[in-house]
This record gives sequence, C-alpha cells and structure tokens, in this order.
Amino acid sequence: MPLNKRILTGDVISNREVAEGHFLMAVKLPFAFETPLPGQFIMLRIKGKSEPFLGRPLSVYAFQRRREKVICEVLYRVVGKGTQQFSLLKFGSTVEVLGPLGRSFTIFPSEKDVILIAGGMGIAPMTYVAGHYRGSKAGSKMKMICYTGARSMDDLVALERMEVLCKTKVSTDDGSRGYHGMVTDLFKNDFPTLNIKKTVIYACGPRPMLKALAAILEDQPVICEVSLEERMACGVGVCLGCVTAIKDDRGNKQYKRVCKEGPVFNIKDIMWD
Amino acid sequence: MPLNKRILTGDVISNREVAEGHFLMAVKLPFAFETPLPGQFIMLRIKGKSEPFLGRPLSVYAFQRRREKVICEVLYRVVGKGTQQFSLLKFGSTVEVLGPLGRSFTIFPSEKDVILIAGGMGIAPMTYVAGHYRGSKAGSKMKMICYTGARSMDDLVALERMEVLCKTKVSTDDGSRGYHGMVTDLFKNDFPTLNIKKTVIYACGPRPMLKALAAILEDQPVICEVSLEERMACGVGVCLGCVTAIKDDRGNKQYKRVCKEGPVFNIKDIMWD
Amino acid sequence: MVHLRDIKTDVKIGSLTLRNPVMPASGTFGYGEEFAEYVDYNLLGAIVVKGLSLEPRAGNPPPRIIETASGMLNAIGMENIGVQAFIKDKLPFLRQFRCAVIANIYGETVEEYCKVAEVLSGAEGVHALEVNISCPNVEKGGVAFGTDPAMVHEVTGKVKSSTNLPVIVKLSPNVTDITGIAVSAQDAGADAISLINTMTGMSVDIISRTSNLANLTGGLSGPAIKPIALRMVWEVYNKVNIPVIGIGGITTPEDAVEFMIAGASAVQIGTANLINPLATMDVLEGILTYLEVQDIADLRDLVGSLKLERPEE
Amino acid sequence: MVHLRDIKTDVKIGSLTLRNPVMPASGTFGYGEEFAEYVDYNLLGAIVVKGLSLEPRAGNPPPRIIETASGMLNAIGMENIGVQAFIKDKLPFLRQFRCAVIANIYGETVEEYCKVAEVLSGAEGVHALEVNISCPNVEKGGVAFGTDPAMVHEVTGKVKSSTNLPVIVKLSPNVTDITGIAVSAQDAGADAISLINTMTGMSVDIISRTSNLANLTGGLSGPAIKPIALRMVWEVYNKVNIPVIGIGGITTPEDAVEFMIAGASAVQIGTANLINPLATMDVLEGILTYLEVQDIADLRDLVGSLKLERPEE
Ligand SMILES: Cc1cc2nc3c(=O)[nH]c(=O)nc-3n(C[C@H](O)[C@H](O)[C@H](O)COP(=O)(O)OP(=O)(O)OC[C@H]3O[C@@H](n4cnc5c(N)ncnc54)[C@H](O)[C@@H]3O)c2cc1C
Ligand SMILES: Cc1cc2nc3c(=O)[nH]c(=O)nc-3n(C[C@H](O)[C@H](O)[C@H](O)COP(=O)(O)OP(=O)(O)OC[C@H]3O[C@@H](n4cnc5c(N)ncnc54)[C@H](O)[C@@H]3O)c2cc1C
Ligand SMILES: Cc1cc2nc3c(=O)[nH]c(=O)nc-3n(C[C@H](O)[C@H](O)[C@H](O)COP(=O)(O)O)c2cc1C
Ligand SMILES: Cc1cc2nc3c(=O)[nH]c(=O)nc-3n(C[C@H](O)[C@H](O)[C@H](O)COP(=O)(O)O)c2cc1C
Ligand code: FES
Ligand code: FES
Repeated sequence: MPLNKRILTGDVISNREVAEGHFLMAVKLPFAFETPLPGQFIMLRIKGKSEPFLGRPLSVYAFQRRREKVICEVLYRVVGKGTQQFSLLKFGSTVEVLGPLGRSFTIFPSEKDVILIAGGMGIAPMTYVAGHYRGSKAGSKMKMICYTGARSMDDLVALERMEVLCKTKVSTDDGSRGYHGMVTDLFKNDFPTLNIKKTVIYACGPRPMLKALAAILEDQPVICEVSLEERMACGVGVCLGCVTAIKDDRGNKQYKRVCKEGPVFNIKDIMWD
Repeated sequence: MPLNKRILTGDVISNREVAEGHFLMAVKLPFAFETPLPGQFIMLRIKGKSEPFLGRPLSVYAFQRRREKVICEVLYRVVGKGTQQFSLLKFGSTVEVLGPLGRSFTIFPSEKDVILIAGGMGIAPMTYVAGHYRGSKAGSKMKMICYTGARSMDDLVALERMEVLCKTKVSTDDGSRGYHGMVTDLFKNDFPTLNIKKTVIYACGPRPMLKALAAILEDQPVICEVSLEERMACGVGVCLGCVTAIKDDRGNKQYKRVCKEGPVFNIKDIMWD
Repeated sequence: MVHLRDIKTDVKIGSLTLRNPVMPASGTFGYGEEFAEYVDYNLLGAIVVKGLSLEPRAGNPPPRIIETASGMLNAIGMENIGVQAFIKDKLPFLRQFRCAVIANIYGETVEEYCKVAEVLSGAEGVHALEVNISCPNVEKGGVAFGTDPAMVHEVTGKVKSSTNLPVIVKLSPNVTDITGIAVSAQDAGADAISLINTMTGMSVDIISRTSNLANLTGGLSGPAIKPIALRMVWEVYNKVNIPVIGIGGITTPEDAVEFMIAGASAVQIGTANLINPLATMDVLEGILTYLEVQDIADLRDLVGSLKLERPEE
Repeated sequence: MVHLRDIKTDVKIGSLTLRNPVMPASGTFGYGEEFAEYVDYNLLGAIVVKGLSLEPRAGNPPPRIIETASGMLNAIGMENIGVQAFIKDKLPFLRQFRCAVIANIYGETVEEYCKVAEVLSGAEGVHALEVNISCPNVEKGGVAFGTDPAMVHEVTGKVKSSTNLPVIVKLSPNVTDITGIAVSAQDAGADAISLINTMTGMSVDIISRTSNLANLTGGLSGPAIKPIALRMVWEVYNKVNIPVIGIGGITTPEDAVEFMIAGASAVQIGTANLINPLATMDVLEGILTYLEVQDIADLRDLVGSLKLERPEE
C-alpha cells in the first residue's frame, strides 16, 4: 500500500472579491498535488486556526500545472463562518488542502454534445468541466452549451471564463439579466431541439434546481450526471457524515457518501425526497 | 454612572522580534484609550479569533499620545499558545484591547531615590515606571537605578531603552552577561549602601525572585511595591479567577484579585506560600 | 412588519416580570460594581450576582482558571463576601437600577440554603433567588444536592418555604437524566429552572504532571458546552411547565436565539462577559433585531418554537 | 537519557498486547480502507473499526453532522455494513497489517451484542471487541445500556461469555457517576474500559427553526469535550484496576500525554482524523518524543502519574 496521500500545505497567491460576496482564490500547491478531474473537490482549512473547525469542501474551478508550479483555483460564495474566514485570507496566508477528492464526471469522446447546467456556485465545477473538454484534443471542437442561472445579476459570477469556453445562456430569478426565471426552465425550452442520444448533460446547483432537472429528464434516454452538495466532515469517506439517498439496483433507498461515491451521481439514481 | 468603558479595537502597527522569542508590539488605539499609569496592564485578544479564547494580560511597556495618535507598546515573550498567536500578528492586524487595568505603582515626589528590579519580562512594566518618572518634571532628576536579570544574555531584552532612562545593572543566571547569579543577589550586594528611608523599590518578575526580594527586605523600613502575575480570565475583577494570598490587617490570609486590587501590591502584604 | 418598539420582550418568573430575557450568569459579573462602567444595567432583564453563602468564603487556592478549547475551566470554590456583607455593601448600589436583582445562593447544608434565602428575603432590592445546587468546585453542598432528585426536591421545597421571593433552581448538567431533576424541582415549587451550570472537567500540565487547577478539577464553561446546554434546555422544556432560563456558551445573539427556539424563556450570559464586558448588551440588541427581521411581535412566540419536521428542500 | 528505540510502549489489554498506545476511535476511520493511503497501519497500536451490528443498518437521514465551537455533532445512527459483510469484505484487507484489529460492536438487544461478539470471535484477524454501550444516536440499545450499572453488568457479562477475545467496554459520558458504571463493567469481566463516547448535544438553525441534524440531537466530539473526558479518565483510573483507554478531543501529542498522566494506558483519536488523516501518526510520534525528552523509559511509568501536590513556586 503506497503511502502517498497527505494533507498538503498551500500558499494563497490571490483571493479576490469578483462580485459582492463571491471570491476567487488561487492557491499555490506542492508538486505532489494530483491533477484534479472535472467534478472533484478539495477540503480547505486555514492552517493553525480552530475556526472553522472542519475543512470545507470546494469544487476545483481551475487548475494549472506548469513545471514546478501548481495552482488550484476555487470560486466560492460567503454563506457562513467558514467561507467568511476564507474571504479574509490574504496573499501569503497558509491553507491546508486535502484532495483532489471524490468521484469525477464521466468524460465522453468527441461525438457527444455537451450541455452544462449551473445554478449559483454550480458554475465552479461546470467551468472546470468545460475547460477540461476544451483543453483536450477531442473536446476542443465539441458542441458545448452552458446554461447558468442565479438569483440576480449580481450573483452571476465568473461568466467571462465560461463564455470563452462555450456558448453561455443566462437566466436570473428576478429577470435582471437574461431569461427571467429558473435556469431549468431556460434549458427546458431548448430541450426539444436536442439530439438527446448524442448529448451528455452535466449539472451542479442547489438541490431544488437539480430536482427540477430530474423531472424534465424523467424517462428520457439521456445521460445526465449531477454534482451534489452535503455537509462534510472528513471529505474522504471515513465518517459517513455526508450521505445522500440513492436508489440501489432494485430501486430501494440506500445512503451513499457524497464525498466518496459522489459528489457526482447519475441523476436517475438520486432519491429526491 | 457614566458608561465610558468598552473594549477598544486597535491596529497593530508593528510587531517585531527583538530577541529570540521576544516581541515588541505597537498598537494604534482610539483616542478614548486612557493614558495608563505605571504598572497597569491591558487584556489583549485577537479580534475574530476563538483561539486564544481568553484575553492575555500584558503590562504597558510604553505609551504615546500625540494629538489623535495613541500608541501603546507591549513587550512579550512567547511561552504558550496565546503569545504564540500574538507573535504571528502582522502590520494591520486588528486586536481587541481592554484597559488600562489594575492598580498602578504609587508614584512618589522627587525626594525619593528609585530602585527598579526586573526579572525576565518584568523589564516591561519597570521600563514604563522609569519612563514615567523621567517624563515628569519632578522625576527627571531623581536618582534611579535598575537591576535587571534574566536566565541568559539572549533573554535580556529591551535594555537599550532602560539604559537611556537610568543606570542599569545586569545579571544573568548563567553568567553570560553582567553579574553571574540572581538579580536579587546583585541587588543584595548594593543594599547596605542605600539610604532606605529615602528609597522606594519597585519590582516585577517571577514569583521566586520576588520572594527572594521579600526575604532581603524583611523587617527593613523600606517601601517596596511589586507587580504579581496570575492567570486571568476577565482582567476586570468579576470572575475571581486571578487571586493571590494577601495578609489582611491581622496577618490572616485573604485572597485578593491580582487584576483589581493588584497587580501591584506592597511586598510586605504578600503571603508567599 | 413589527416595529422594534412594539416587540414584547417581558418574561414572567413566578411573580416577577423581567423587562427582557437577557441577564448575566452568576459568577461572571461580580456583584455588579465592576461592569457598571461598561453596561447600562437599566437595559438588562436582570442582574444575577455571584453566589452567596451565609458566611464569607475564601474559595480555592490559585490557580483557579485555565483556558480550554473554546472554553475555560474554573474552580473559584464559591469565594464570596457572605450574604450580610452583600446586603450591606453591594445591594444599595444595585438598587439604583431599574433591572431586577437575582441573588444566586449556595449552602453546604439544606439549612444554610434556607438561612441565606431568609436573610435575602428581608432585604430590599432582591427580586428573586437562584438556588445553585450545581457548583462542582466545593467539597460540600453544591453539585451534591443537584444530582439526586430527592435532594433537589428537599432543597427546593425548603428554600421555597423560607422565602416569598420567586425561586429559580439552577441545575447541574453532570447528570444522566436532567429531566428527572428538573421535574423534582418543579414539583417542589420552583418558579423557574436555570440550566446549565458548568460541566466538571480537568486539564493537566504535562511538564509538571500536575493539574492546571489547584483544586484538581474545575467547571467547564463557554462555547464548548453550548450544544450540551441546548439539548438539556430542549429536554427540560418538554417536561416542565415553568420557565427555563438557558445558560451555556452564549456569546452571540444567534446563540441566544437558538436557546429560545429550544425552549428558553430567558438567557444568561456567562463566560462571554469575561471576554467582552458588553456581551449582555450585544446579545440583547441582536435578539431584538432578529425578532424584528423575523417579524416576531412577542418573544413568547419564539420560545420553544423548534420545528421537528424538516422542510422539504 | 533513554533512547527512542529503547522506550517500552507496549500496552496489555487482557490477553492482547498492543505495540503502542495509539489507535483511531471507532467511526472516524471507516473500516480502514480509506486511510490506508495516508497512514502506515503497521505503526499503529490497533485499528478500531466503525461499529458493527448483526444486520446492516442504514443509519439516520442527512444532515448528519454540524460543526460546533471546537467540535462537531454527529448523528450517523450506526450506519454499517453488518458483521458478516465486514468479515467477508473488509477483514481480509486488514489482516495484511501487523497492528491489532479491534471490532467495535453494537446491538439493539443484549442478545444482538452477544451474537455479534460470537460471529466476530470466529473470524480470523479480529483481536479484541469494543462494546459500544454509549451511542446516543439510535433509538434502541446504545446509550440506554450505558447509563444503568445493572444493564452495563449484564451486557458486559453476557458478551464476555460469548467470546474468548478481550472485551473492552466503551462508556457514555452522559451519566452522573462514571465510576459506578466503570466498576460494573469491570465486575462483569471487562478487560478494559474505553471512555468517552460523545456527549449528547444539539444545534439549531435560527432561520428555519429546525435542528441542524435530521435526528434532532447528536453526539458532541472534538477538543470541546476534552476536559470532561480527561476528568472521567482520572476518576475511573482511580476506581478500577483494568486498563483505561482515553478518548475525547485528542488532537495533539500533548493531549494524549495529558490523558496518560490522568490514567489512560492507551488513547484513541477520533474527530482529529477527520481534519487530519495523519493525526494518529502525528500523535504517536509526539508521544515518543515526549517520553524521550522527559527520559521516561517505559510508558507505564507515565500512566496515572498525576501529582496531587503542587510544587512550591
Ligand atoms: C462537493 C462540494 C463542492 C462544493 N463546491 C463549492 C464551490 O465551488 N463554491 C462554493 O461557494 N461552495 C461550494 N460548496 C458548498 C460549500 O462547501 C459550503 O458553502 C460551505 O461549506 C459553507 O461553509 P460555511 O462555514 O461558510 O457555512 P456554514 O456556517 O457551515 O453554513 C452556512 C449554510 O451553508 C450550508 N452548508 C454548509 N456546508 C455545506 C456543504 N458542504 N454543502 C452545502 N451546503 C452547506 C449550511 O447548511 C448552512 O445553511 C461545495 C460543497 C460540496 C459538498
Ligand atoms: C498583570 C500581568 C502583566 C503581564 N505582563 C506581561 C508582559 O508585559 N510581558 C509578558 O511577556 N508577559 C506578561 N505577563 C504574563 C503573560 O500574561 C503570560 O505569559 C501569557 O498570558 C501567557 O499566555 P500564553 O497563552 O502564551 O501561555 P499559556 O499557554 O496560557 O501558558 C503558558 C505558561 O504561562 C503561564 N501563564 C499563563 N498565563 C499567565 C499569567 N497571566 N501570568 C503568569 N503566567 C501565566 C502558564 O501557567 C503556563 O505555565 C503578564 C501577566 C500579568 C498577570
Ligand atoms: C468564573 C465563573 C464563576 C462562576 N460562579 C458561579 C456561581 O457563583 N454560582 C453559579 O450558580 N454559577 C457560577 N458559574 C456558572 C455560570 O453562572 C454558568 O452557569 C456557566 O458558566 C455556564 O455558562 P457560560 O458558558 O455562559 O459561562 C460560574 C462560572 C464561571 C466561569
Ligand atoms: C462521525 C463519528 C462516528 C462515530 N461512530 C462511532 C461508532 O460507530 N462507535 C463508537 O463506539 N463510537 C463512535 N464515535 C465516537 C468516537 O469513537 C469517540 O468516542 C468520540 O468521537 C470522542 O472522541 P473524539 O473527540 O476524539 O472524536 C463516532 C464519532 C464520530 C465523530
Ligand atoms: S464527509 Fe466523511 S464520509 Fe463524507
Ligand atoms: S481575572 Fe477575573 S477577577 Fe481577575
């Protein structure tokens, strides 16, 4: 058994407020940090601090490895005391990083069309998926559309990077920008025009959004993988703290760990209530 | 009852390692911060941090008030997790300061000769006493000597400022600088030469040092005030956490709060065991 | 939308009505003198003073306190000036304020509890008694009375007959079943239940291999114990029909609101005062803001309003 | 001055000898698979696996965890794959390591405890049983068995007769008198006592006014509870003559040494693993350094070495 995993120490090289309450943090990591797959996350903690006590899971938003330089970027919204403390980190602050963790999205060959659906901070892993496809030879010419929604214009963050990667359609709950309504409704309008056999859908966002998406896709023969969120303690599968209800082969409820069997699940396997 | 006291928020404007493990921190405070008297202390906490949980008492080492600018300096040695966290503070860090607190040294008119005896970090309040006398009209020409001792040369910190203020005699336990032995022994050698009726002695240092001093001064008609240390929680007298045994009028043991009735006590009142 | 000034915040404890639910916890506010320069006592629901015994007590030798993770251990040992000196030297000062004065009382025997209660009942300016049967830092009395339902019943009943002041019984969390103890106190006539006092704990210096407290063990307080306190408030709230005063780690208004949702009619702030003398004021202000924002016109509607069904996500 | 390599660190638990006193606490290390890439199990005193019941258990609905000040609440609800699947799917993997494997067991009835014990006794590679009579997150069994001395006696005695493996009884801190419980376990034949399990606690979301845990209450663990655990270890150490395994908030080597001075022959690291998968290794290394620096040649000389007299200052 190779003992190759450990908590790595990283240096914050930037931590910028990109929109009110939304931050983009870049962390310089040791070379040993493995290249994350799309949909994977890290557990982030502030070194030497007892508050927040537990690490916080954040999706990989972007990643670079150039010679010895390894940089992982995360995009996060301040919602509680952990993210609040993160937002105070400055250039040179030391953080502890565990990862990359969790099951990634399945990456398909170039024949497929890719649909990305992001709600709120779901834009973070979706951007990394798009970047991953675009960075690969096969994916560079794939047909790819991103549907992204937020409560309001001000919460629509990091659109620029996505817009460079693929066609991006926007919705806001309050109509302040793009389609007035839920992102799933925006997607639903386009759904009939898709060649669903040739399409793969990736989605990340609040549970109600994913549930609405599941309803749209019900009985449709389309591949859809979604990334779920759940409170986490360890992030590595030992505490059973982060489970979510999944259908087993016979359709019975079974708890699966979001940090280990997830965060990416087939949308058809999820039990919504 | 005027509601004039509160915790003040200060900005660290410098926090420099002056000798290994010893730091000098300057904190810029609001104008409302009262001018501390010699021997008074502050309770210092790191704003927004739950570790250290309680404030830590530190003597005022130096203080300036110029127009709106109020700066309080403390000199501290890293001995545990609180002081360790203090040592990591950077320019611009925010701290919470309660104070000035406690009973100060009694200041005498110019006829008196002043002896200061400092052990280890006891140099901090002694320097502020010296500065106070020298800054006052009456005290500027008083005869003043400081005896200061430490384990070793490397622990003799902030001598420069003291040397500017008064004649300074040094001892080290290991003989690496000055008198080889305890500072109280150094003082004891000079003691017979003093005009004790005309002398006031101020001392601060570890309890065994003060106890040794008490033995030297036993039955001597000399005024000696010492500053004691005890673990503190509130620093303001409400928790009864910081008591030390003091003789009452009849010589019976009575607990007194170091933060309120002290930290300065008459050496004759202290019960040593 | 309710207006701040229209929000009802009064709390009834027996015959006593507090203007609002916020007060300091005994032992973290002295006898009220030191904090008078920090806190406007007229705004507090009540002041709870350091525990009083019949005779003055010297308390335990130092060191008496040590910090722990998000908390502290204390072993003060009920140092106090005695009930007579309190009435003579401290009470006159407290009488000038509009807030209620609650005297925390302690005895080594049931008789001592009753005696202290009697003495205080005759004093002008004491509005209620809080019976501390939960102090872990003394050899006799204290927690010994607070862990046995029969003893709780006896102490409560006898104190109750020694006074016409409202009697609040303050319970120890160091028990298997807090509800049994609370019900005993209620059955014996308690007007309210305060919980929790500190949890017995220890801390060791690994170099000298001695306890960090001269008294060996001490009482754990602060945010560390908040989850335990909250659970006990909820359990007791569901078993008694007298008011519960929630105590344990309350530092922010949010903490206080948690206790109220779990069933506390009022809250006491202890260790937080030691870090921030204005903690009571900050908590009170924040509770009011919460009530306003959540459009709750009467504090009573918040008390015990915990929903057991989780909303669908 | 003792040399690191000469320091004796072996710990005897009934017929079992552990190479050193450091092991993970049940439920914070899974069945050992996930951390195998982080920790060299050959260096651990033992591995303690997630609690096992006779049949697989689904556990409680989410959310199951919430952070608290210097700690966390969990309400996993004894989710586990069941003892048969453990033996078939997990044990073979663990057998390759030199460290002992301790199976934590749980039942809803005394019979279930015995059945699980029996099944595990027949399995190759299980070296001891840790009987969890202290889980607060299940409706039946668990803590109900751990708060009544008579029940503790019964469960311990019956499990003991169902197995020839050493039996460690893991106690609940949610009791008035931990020593009575511990003595019951010892009298019934326990080979060692593990303490503490989690303290029952609660946390409320003040916006939705629901518990932050679907199960309403949960078990508090982490540094917050360390002072309570340490006190209980000290109390029990002074009342029993079987080894005590100290658990509760241990995060650093200094924490572990505190427990040993207070009487723990071995220590378990729980919540700290969730923050730092290498916590067990870090603690072990630090204990050895401490023993070397303090010139203690045999760990046994540290255990229970707390001095009651304070040195003169
Ligand atoms: C796999 C995964 C990837 C994630 N990626 C991102 C990301 O890229 N960017 C981002 O902004 N957020 C992301 N999240 C959510 C993020 O982890 C939470 O917002 C964060 O943990 C909240 O911490 P806090 O201390 O600020 O809030 P808390 O004070 O802990 O809680 C505030 C609110 O957030 C909820 N919350 C807490 N933890 C989680 C959680 N793990 N998942 C969902 N809700 C939670 C709480 O229930 C509460 O309502 C991700 C979560 C998971 C599980
Ligand atoms: C009135 C007063 C003035 C002081 N002035 C100074 C000063 O100017 N410069 C300076 O360096 N130190 C001063 N001290 C001591 C300083 O408060 C302690 O060193 C500090 O609180 C230790 O905190 P810590 O978290 O680093 O150590 P901890 O981890 O809390 O403890 C480390 C060691 O220090 C001891 N200790 C902890 N608190 C105190 C305390 N309040 N007094 C004495 N010993 C303690 C502990 O018992 C332990 O042995 C003063 C103390 C008092 C009471
Ligand atoms: C220093 C200190 C002294 C205390 N003294 C008393 C006391 O005299 N009487 C009493 O009933 N409780 C006493 N307590 C307990 C508190 O009133 C309170 O119940 C406990 O600290 C929990 O609340 P907290 O976590 O907010 O501090 C004391 C607590 C502390 C920290
Ligand atoms: C997520 C989690 C799961 C746990 N599961 C079990 C269990 O299955 N059996 C058991 O005896 N204890 C269980 N415990 C309790 C721990 O083993 C330990 O006794 C407790 O957490 C205190 O130690 P700590 O503060 O180091 O975590 C669990 C604790 C946690 C945090
Ligand atoms: S967070 Fe611990 S198992 Fe997923
Ligand atoms: S530190 Fe609280 S009374 Fe002195």
